[in-house]
Amino acid sequence: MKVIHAAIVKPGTTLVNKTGGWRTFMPECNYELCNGCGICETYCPDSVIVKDGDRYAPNLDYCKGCGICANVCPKDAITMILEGK
Amino acid sequence: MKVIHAAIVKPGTTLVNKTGGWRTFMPECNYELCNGCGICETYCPDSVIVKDGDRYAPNLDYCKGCGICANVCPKDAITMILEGK
Amino acid sequence: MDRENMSVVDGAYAVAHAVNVCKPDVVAAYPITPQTNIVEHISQFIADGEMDDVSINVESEHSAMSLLVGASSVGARAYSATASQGLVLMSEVLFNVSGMRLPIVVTVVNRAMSAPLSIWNDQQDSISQRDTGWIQLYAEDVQEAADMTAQAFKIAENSNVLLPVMVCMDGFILSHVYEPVVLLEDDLIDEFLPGYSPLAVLDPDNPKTFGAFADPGAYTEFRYLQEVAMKNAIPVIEDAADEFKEVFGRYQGGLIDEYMAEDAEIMIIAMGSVVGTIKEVIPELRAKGVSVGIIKIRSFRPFPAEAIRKAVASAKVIVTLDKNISIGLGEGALFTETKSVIYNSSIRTPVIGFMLGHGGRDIPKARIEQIVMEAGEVMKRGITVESRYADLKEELL
Amino acid sequence: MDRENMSVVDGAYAVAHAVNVCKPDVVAAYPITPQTNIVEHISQFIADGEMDDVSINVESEHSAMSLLVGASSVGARAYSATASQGLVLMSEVLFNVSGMRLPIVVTVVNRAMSAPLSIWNDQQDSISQRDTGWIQLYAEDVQEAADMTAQAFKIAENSNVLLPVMVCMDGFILSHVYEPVVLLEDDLIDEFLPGYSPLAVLDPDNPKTFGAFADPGAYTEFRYLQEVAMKNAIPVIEDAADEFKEVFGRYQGGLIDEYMAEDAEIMIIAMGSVVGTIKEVIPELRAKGVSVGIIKIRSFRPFPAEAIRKAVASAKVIVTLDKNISIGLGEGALFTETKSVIYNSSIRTPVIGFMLGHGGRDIPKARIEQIVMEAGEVMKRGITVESRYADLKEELL
Amino acid sequence: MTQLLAPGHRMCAGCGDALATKFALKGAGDRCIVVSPTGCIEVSTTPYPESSWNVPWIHSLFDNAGAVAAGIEWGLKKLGKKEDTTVMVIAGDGATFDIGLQAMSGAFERGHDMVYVCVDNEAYMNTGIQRSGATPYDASTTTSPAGKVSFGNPLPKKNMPAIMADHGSPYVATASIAYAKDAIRKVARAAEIEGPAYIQIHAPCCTGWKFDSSKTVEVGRLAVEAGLWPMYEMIDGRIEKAKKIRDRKPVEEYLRMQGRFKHLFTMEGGEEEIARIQAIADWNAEYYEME
Amino acid sequence: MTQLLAPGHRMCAGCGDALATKFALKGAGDRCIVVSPTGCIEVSTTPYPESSWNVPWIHSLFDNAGAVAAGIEWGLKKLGKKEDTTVMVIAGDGATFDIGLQAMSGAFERGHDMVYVCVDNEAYMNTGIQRSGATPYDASTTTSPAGKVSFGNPLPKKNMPAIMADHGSPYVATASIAYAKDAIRKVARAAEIEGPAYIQIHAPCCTGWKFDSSKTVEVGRLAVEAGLWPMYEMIDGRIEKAKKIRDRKPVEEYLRMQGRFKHLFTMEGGEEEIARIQAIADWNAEYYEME
Amino acid sequence: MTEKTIEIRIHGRGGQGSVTAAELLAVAAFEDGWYCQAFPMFGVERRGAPVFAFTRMRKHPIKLRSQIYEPDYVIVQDATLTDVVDVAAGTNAGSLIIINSEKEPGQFNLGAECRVVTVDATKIAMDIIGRPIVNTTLLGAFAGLTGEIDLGCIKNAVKARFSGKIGEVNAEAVQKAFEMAGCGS
Amino acid sequence: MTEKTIEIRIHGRGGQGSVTAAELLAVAAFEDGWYCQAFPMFGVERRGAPVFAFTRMRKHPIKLRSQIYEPDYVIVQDATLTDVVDVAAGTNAGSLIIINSEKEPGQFNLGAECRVVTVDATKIAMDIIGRPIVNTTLLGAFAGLTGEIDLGCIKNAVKARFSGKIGEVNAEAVQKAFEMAGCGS
Ligand SMILES: Cc1ncc(C[n+]2csc(CCOP(=O)(O)OP(=O)(O)O)c2C)c(N)n1
Ligand SMILES: Cc1ncc(C[n+]2csc(CCOP(=O)(O)OP(=O)(O)O)c2C)c(N)n1
Ligand code: SF4
Ligand code: SF4
Ligand code: SF4
Ligand code: SF4
Ligand code: SF4
Ligand code: SF4
Ligand SMILES: [Mg+2]
Ligand SMILES: [Mg+2]
Repeated sequence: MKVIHAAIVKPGTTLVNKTGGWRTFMPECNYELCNGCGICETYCPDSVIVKDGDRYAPNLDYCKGCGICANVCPKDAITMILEGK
Repeated sequence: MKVIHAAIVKPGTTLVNKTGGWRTFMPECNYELCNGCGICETYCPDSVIVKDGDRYAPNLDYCKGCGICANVCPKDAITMILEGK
Repeated sequence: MDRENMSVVDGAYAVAHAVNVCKPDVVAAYPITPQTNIVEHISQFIADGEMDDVSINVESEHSAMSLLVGASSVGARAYSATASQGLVLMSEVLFNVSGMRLPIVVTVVNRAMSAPLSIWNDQQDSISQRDTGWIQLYAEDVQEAADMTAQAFKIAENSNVLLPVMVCMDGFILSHVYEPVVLLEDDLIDEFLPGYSPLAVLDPDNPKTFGAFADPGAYTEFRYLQEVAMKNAIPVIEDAADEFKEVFGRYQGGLIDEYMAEDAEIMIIAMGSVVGTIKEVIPELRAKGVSVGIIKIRSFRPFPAEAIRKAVASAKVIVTLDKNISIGLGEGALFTETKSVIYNSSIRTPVIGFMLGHGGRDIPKARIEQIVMEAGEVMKRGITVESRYADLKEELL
Repeated sequence: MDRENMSVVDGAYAVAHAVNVCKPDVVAAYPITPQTNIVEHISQFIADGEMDDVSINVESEHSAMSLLVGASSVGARAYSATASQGLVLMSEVLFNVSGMRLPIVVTVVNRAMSAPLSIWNDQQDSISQRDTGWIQLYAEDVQEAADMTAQAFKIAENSNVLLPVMVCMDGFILSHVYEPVVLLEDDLIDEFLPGYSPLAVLDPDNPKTFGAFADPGAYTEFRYLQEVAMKNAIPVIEDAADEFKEVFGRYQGGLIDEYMAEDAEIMIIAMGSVVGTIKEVIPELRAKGVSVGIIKIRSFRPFPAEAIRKAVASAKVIVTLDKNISIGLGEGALFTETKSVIYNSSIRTPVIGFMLGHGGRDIPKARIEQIVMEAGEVMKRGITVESRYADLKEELL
Repeated sequence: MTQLLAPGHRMCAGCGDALATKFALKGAGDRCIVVSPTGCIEVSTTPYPESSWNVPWIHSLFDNAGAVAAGIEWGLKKLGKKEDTTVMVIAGDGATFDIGLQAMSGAFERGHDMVYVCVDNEAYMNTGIQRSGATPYDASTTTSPAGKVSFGNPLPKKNMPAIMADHGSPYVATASIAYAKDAIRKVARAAEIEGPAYIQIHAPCCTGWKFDSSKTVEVGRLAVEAGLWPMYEMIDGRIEKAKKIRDRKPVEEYLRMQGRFKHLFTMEGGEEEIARIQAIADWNAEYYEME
Repeated sequence: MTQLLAPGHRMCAGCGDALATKFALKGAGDRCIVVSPTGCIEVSTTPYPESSWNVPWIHSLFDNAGAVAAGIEWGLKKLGKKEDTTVMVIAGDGATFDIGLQAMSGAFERGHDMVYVCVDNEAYMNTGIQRSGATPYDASTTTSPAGKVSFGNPLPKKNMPAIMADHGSPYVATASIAYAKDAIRKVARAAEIEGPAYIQIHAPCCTGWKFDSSKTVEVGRLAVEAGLWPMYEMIDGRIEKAKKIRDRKPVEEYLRMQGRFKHLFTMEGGEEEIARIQAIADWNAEYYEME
Repeated sequence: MTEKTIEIRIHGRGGQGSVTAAELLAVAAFEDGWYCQAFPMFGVERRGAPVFAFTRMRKHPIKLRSQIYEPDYVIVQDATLTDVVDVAAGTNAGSLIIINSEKEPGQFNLGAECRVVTVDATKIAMDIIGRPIVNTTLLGAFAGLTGEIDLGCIKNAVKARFSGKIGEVNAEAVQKAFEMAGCGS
Repeated sequence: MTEKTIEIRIHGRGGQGSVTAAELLAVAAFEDGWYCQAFPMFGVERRGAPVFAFTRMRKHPIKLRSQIYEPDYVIVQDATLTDVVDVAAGTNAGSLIIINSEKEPGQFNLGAECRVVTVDATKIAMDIIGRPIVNTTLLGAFAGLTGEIDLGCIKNAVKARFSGKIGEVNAEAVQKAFEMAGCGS
């Protein structure tokens, strides 16, 4: 980090901050149940669910494990499981 | 004038400031026409028209000669005349 | 100090508790880190019925202080707490309060000024308000912050003073630390702090006009009387400390306090929480044969010119520490003003100014040691140094 | 100076005209006596089609300055004018602007601070903002206020500086006086003042984040760089004055200006319009054999420490004049800071501080004479004096 | 009886603000404490060591009257001295619409028991006739001057009564210095009602609007009769009792009396501008059901 | 497509503000410049030298977002660069209802073309859950705590949409993070409309309201379904299209989910308080014609 | 070239154009080869209240910034002011006070040591301008009575300030007052 | 009386009560005859983010105000933190790191020179308190492992802080952790 004349910063640079480390619970998707509706993606406050082919999957580098995706999934396809188990 | 700890002042003390000196025109009431309605008193912005018996008369120490009293008088009883003439 | 009566509480609690004990009639404050905990504690006291329902949430600091103008003008004992942006947002009102001679007490939980935004401690906020005509006291530790609160009301309300008081405590470092303190004793307060009896109040039964304007014929004299009140405050601050000692048994100094200063060749002048760290370093250095002592500034306004001139008598070099800077002068206020008040005296001791601890940069013991060592060099070699940051990270530049 | 090109206009007009010539992209101001005339003239220029429609009326000074933060951040050349309560109401934003390094220019039409309310001149307002990180220039007369406006933009926008600038002119005394001035020459401005090319702007095509917060790891360094920018401004201010002279043929000094100072034993240091009066008194006193001269401070921030140390070399006594006071220190800032910057040098000349002209109290020639005489006494008798009001009316106390 | 505002004050001859102040004090009575921000009224009534006020009065700053009043109210309550005392703000439109809006908003939100009287002379008069949020469309002020390429103030007047009503004020009213009894009654009513009441009194300013000092009341009346100054009360946010206007006068008559609108009669395009102002009056007439 | 708000930001897990920000950016698109005052969003997204923003973004202070945005708009216009750029404020309720109200009021009065999004989490969250003008009745916050003699916040929520509509805003709307499409559409519409638009997005805060981080959307939806968060649009001041609620849920269901209302279920007298809150919902249902 | 500084105080009422008069005097003086300053009394006075303004002129540049305490000339726009203001304040034997009045100087009891003259500027203004605005008119009288400033310069200043017809009639009133003052008093 | 200052760092996540733990440690230490200080890491971190808090204790009053760089003891409330934070920072050979984990100390690769112990505080807390809140529980382990503070004092601090039932179960969990730690590691 260098300090410049004013606190002006390049865009999108919090990507260095892997908030996945905050997680206690991890979302796990049962793609059997998933209908690909994308609601989980819409409501992920960290914008970490990405469409990967026709699947929606969280980027675990950043997912904080809030559990919203599991809560909003109309198919109950997502389960929150304890991290590191 | 003495200066005290804060700029706190006794009430009603602008009475020392005789704004009659501002006047160019002076209200003169024709009591023949006056009906004693008091409208002039109501609308004098300097609150200088006072009831004196059953007459309303301006206190010329303070009357600034604005002419409102003359303007609002329903009886046209008041005339503004040039001061000192 | 007597462990029996101590509780381990955080600085904010100790101050909030002291405020409660001082029985203000009106409290108005606006939240800002790191002051929030004080108002939160007060709010909880009230919600729990442990304090009169005197506090009111407002929409900005400018209004908080303005509300206190109104309250104080009807004779209420009035209190607020703020920090940084909040204090500076009040600035216009601060000038007004002192000019109206309203004895309002404010806890300033010192924090750096934006930009860049920083929620962390330094003293730029209160120092930047040093012209506003407020008495400014700085606390070294939680106990002092609490005790000073009671002293502040007493000083402010003294009829020879009638000036508002800021009690400044370092943000986080003091506000958020838990340590053993004697909570201000409710049963002793009345003896120390009588009820507030204002010289004049707004009252329909005795109408007075407050806040007339002064034309060039009188303005200077009003300002002059403020300065006189500051001069009057000098003994009043000393007395408040002495009386506090009599009643409560605690004493943290008057205008200043000295520690190992009597014979010190290297004389540190500092204020706020850094004084504690310095007081731990000094005996260690003394043990190594370094002749160092400290003058703690408790009252920055009134500035203790006379006390400083006396206290630096033995010094061969004076070191000031500033958690603030006047950008464009490049000096901290303590550095500038210390030099200023000894300039016309016979004292010619070199003064070195260090700025440190800005925006929350921590001040470890090693930093103090390094500063004292540098001062020792100056003393030995007789060279002149200008003000500088003691803790600049060159690698970031 | 060349009478041909002079017009007799009031100070506010001359400044408004200069602002127009400097082609700001955005002007936002809030009316306050005695600044109003400036914005009124600007409004009329615009209403008459003589100036681009760049000005906007806002709801407070806090918002005026905040609006300029936005405008400057997209690359606009931004200007405001204010005074007193308005300036202090902006204070939070002032810190912010300098920290964000936005080269905004503001005319401060100096006026006293309330309470008690005063619409009249002194310099408490801008002096109380000396910690905010703004460059502060003070004008002696209307011509200088106008010319300084152009210089201010040039200094502020210099990429080694990038600091906001206050051009301070005494309220009424300069803003409301009609006198002959050369209105800033439109045809020469481009040569002197290039368009503003910001280092970074808010732009959807190149998104940047402005105003990030700095934790304790970096805050100090941002502040340090502001101080560096102030140091950089020192030659830039001198250069701007020199270049201005080359282009426009007028010169009123760089950081400071000296008048009959070279050999003066009694050295006055002052700033603003009082300098003019002093310049009329000096030759009269010289004619009577009094060795007196003046150092006029043009740049108060950056404070011209080095220049002052040099310029006072010949002095046997230094006299500072302050239209401000730090209540509780009892000194004006020029007094304090002058002593401060010479303290660690070899200079030991006594410095006497006089406060005067507060809240619009007039400063006749006799007052200056009296001050110089007192200084002469001090010089002769070698006594020490502390700061005091030169024009207190004892009879009111 | 002593006048609550003593003579000797320095407001202009014929000042509408002076009338508004007089009526406000009549309405509130002598058991009131008045807060005035900086402005014509304050500056003209309290040069040290004089004061025109015969009620307790305080000036602090330009931008904080709402908060100061709140502090007085709260302080009195906490000291047990509120009882029959009315806390009244008498403030200019600039202090109300612009720089003091937030302090007032906070006070109203918190529900302090106060009467806030805005003396609306439609510009910053104290500093020499600059535009405020209350300046009507096309009025020429020194910061919204008419000029070769300008018809004056380009913005409509801010709807402050509605804004204050939306703050939950139990009583909001508009009044005019030209209708003394009505104005006095409204202030008295506001003082009686518990909670924050807001009254905006239209106060023609001969100096700023540029008409002869004798015509202050006349101009004020014409504003009402032309439909440019609707007079109504709002109880808990609902408009009640808007004053009926029988033969609504054309706005032109009102505008023509005032120097601030002179350009509308001299500049090309002025007629359309006048038509726009007439449209405002027509809208008012309909919205406030004046006819 | 890059997320306009990049991951790695430091808002709490499950943060409603993060959702509101995401939707606001979706609605406004990438040709926008965002102004954020101090608050959770600002502090969590821009620790030097990092930033989550992929659009130009500026933070100046807590109390001036409206004015900064106005300056951006005005500056862009004067530089000839406004065109397709949307100037958007994303501000907390404290910054909007309280300390930044005046700056916003001025900007709206002047008619700057901007979208002002108030992310309403009903308290000052950044500083640790203090009461704001948006805090609902009886919510416990640290400065309006429930306690032995207190039911929490004693004041009703300020009606900010109405206040902004009274400012002459052409478009005012309420939205909720629980209704993503609706919120995005409203912001997009606001961006299209010329002039100052105001959108208040309800953003449950798991930390401040004290519910599990997974329930943010659920809580938000329940506020709407219980009638405590009416969703509507106002065009030129008239309410249009309030969202219909079919089977309005009792407020109790909503309150029970949140720690900030816990005391209503434990303290004596809590039932009456809940009834009062139910009355607010009932009033909303009628006033906004939800049913 | 004289070193003397000429100092003038103009009394009037708020709204009567005292500052304009002081300004025009300065403008005229400048054209006439003087350096000059004009400034109002700095106050909060309202329309109708007594006010004053100042002009200072000198052959070399003026740096002095103080107010004027000992005027060489005093101009009184409104004779009624003499009852409420000490218009002679600071004058000395060499000063001159010019009062707009139809009365004789002797009818004023100013307690002044200096010469007092009256000019019926109101009449001139009513006759020529058609309104009782005397601030410009009195400048003509000043020129005529003192000889300090060339009449042409005053007329130029007036015409530069008021465009078209208004400028013309004002200049005419200046001329008239000049003539009357020149012979009279 | 020892001059030694004991410095403790407690790692956790925002919302897990690290500051409370530090505070309770200070309260307990004080009852046990120490002087003490407890303070949070001063930051803007949100719930879930890694945070820490400090306790400093000493037999004579503490004036020192600096942060803690070389902790004698480190308490880690959440083992997953060891992946994202250097919990061993500043420790030396004499330090002790206490991690809440069911794992063996050896399974953690902290790069620390010092002793590392694990305590399954979550299990204890779940068993006794019924919720995975481990901040109090770990204090029992601290007392047991270090012997620096009397267990009774810690239990008193916990009970003083949490009234009624909650205080009881917390104190019980403290006791349990103390016992497990005392024998175990
Ligand atoms: C912070 C601040 N800004 C500006 C001013 C200058 N000022 C004083 S009164 C005033 C105008 C008052 O206008 P208004 O409130 O409408 O009252 P009026 O004079 O018209 O009665 C202004 C701009 C000030 N005193 N303080
Ligand atoms: C002048 C000033 N006062 C107070 C603060 C402290 N402060 C910063 S953010 C904030 C609360 C923000 O609340 P809100 O706007 O609702 O946003 P939230 O954090 O809830 O998203 C406060 C009180 C400040 N930064 N500046
Ligand atoms: S919300 Fe559920 S069903 Fe829809 S995409 Fe996500 S996981 Fe699949
Ligand atoms: S748990 Fe939360 S952060 Fe993680 S993917 Fe689901 S919604 Fe996103
Ligand atoms: S002229 Fe004006 S001031 Fe005089 S009495 Fe009539 S209304 Fe009152
Ligand atoms: S208004 Fe006319 S009629 Fe009525 S009292 Fe006055 S003078 Fe008499
Ligand atoms: S300017 Fe207008 S409001 Fe002010 S005193 Fe004069 S008439 Fe009254
Ligand atoms: S405190 Fe609330 S609003 Fe702030 S980041 Fe956490 S969840 Fe979001
Ligand atoms: Mg007004
Ligand atoms: Mg919020």
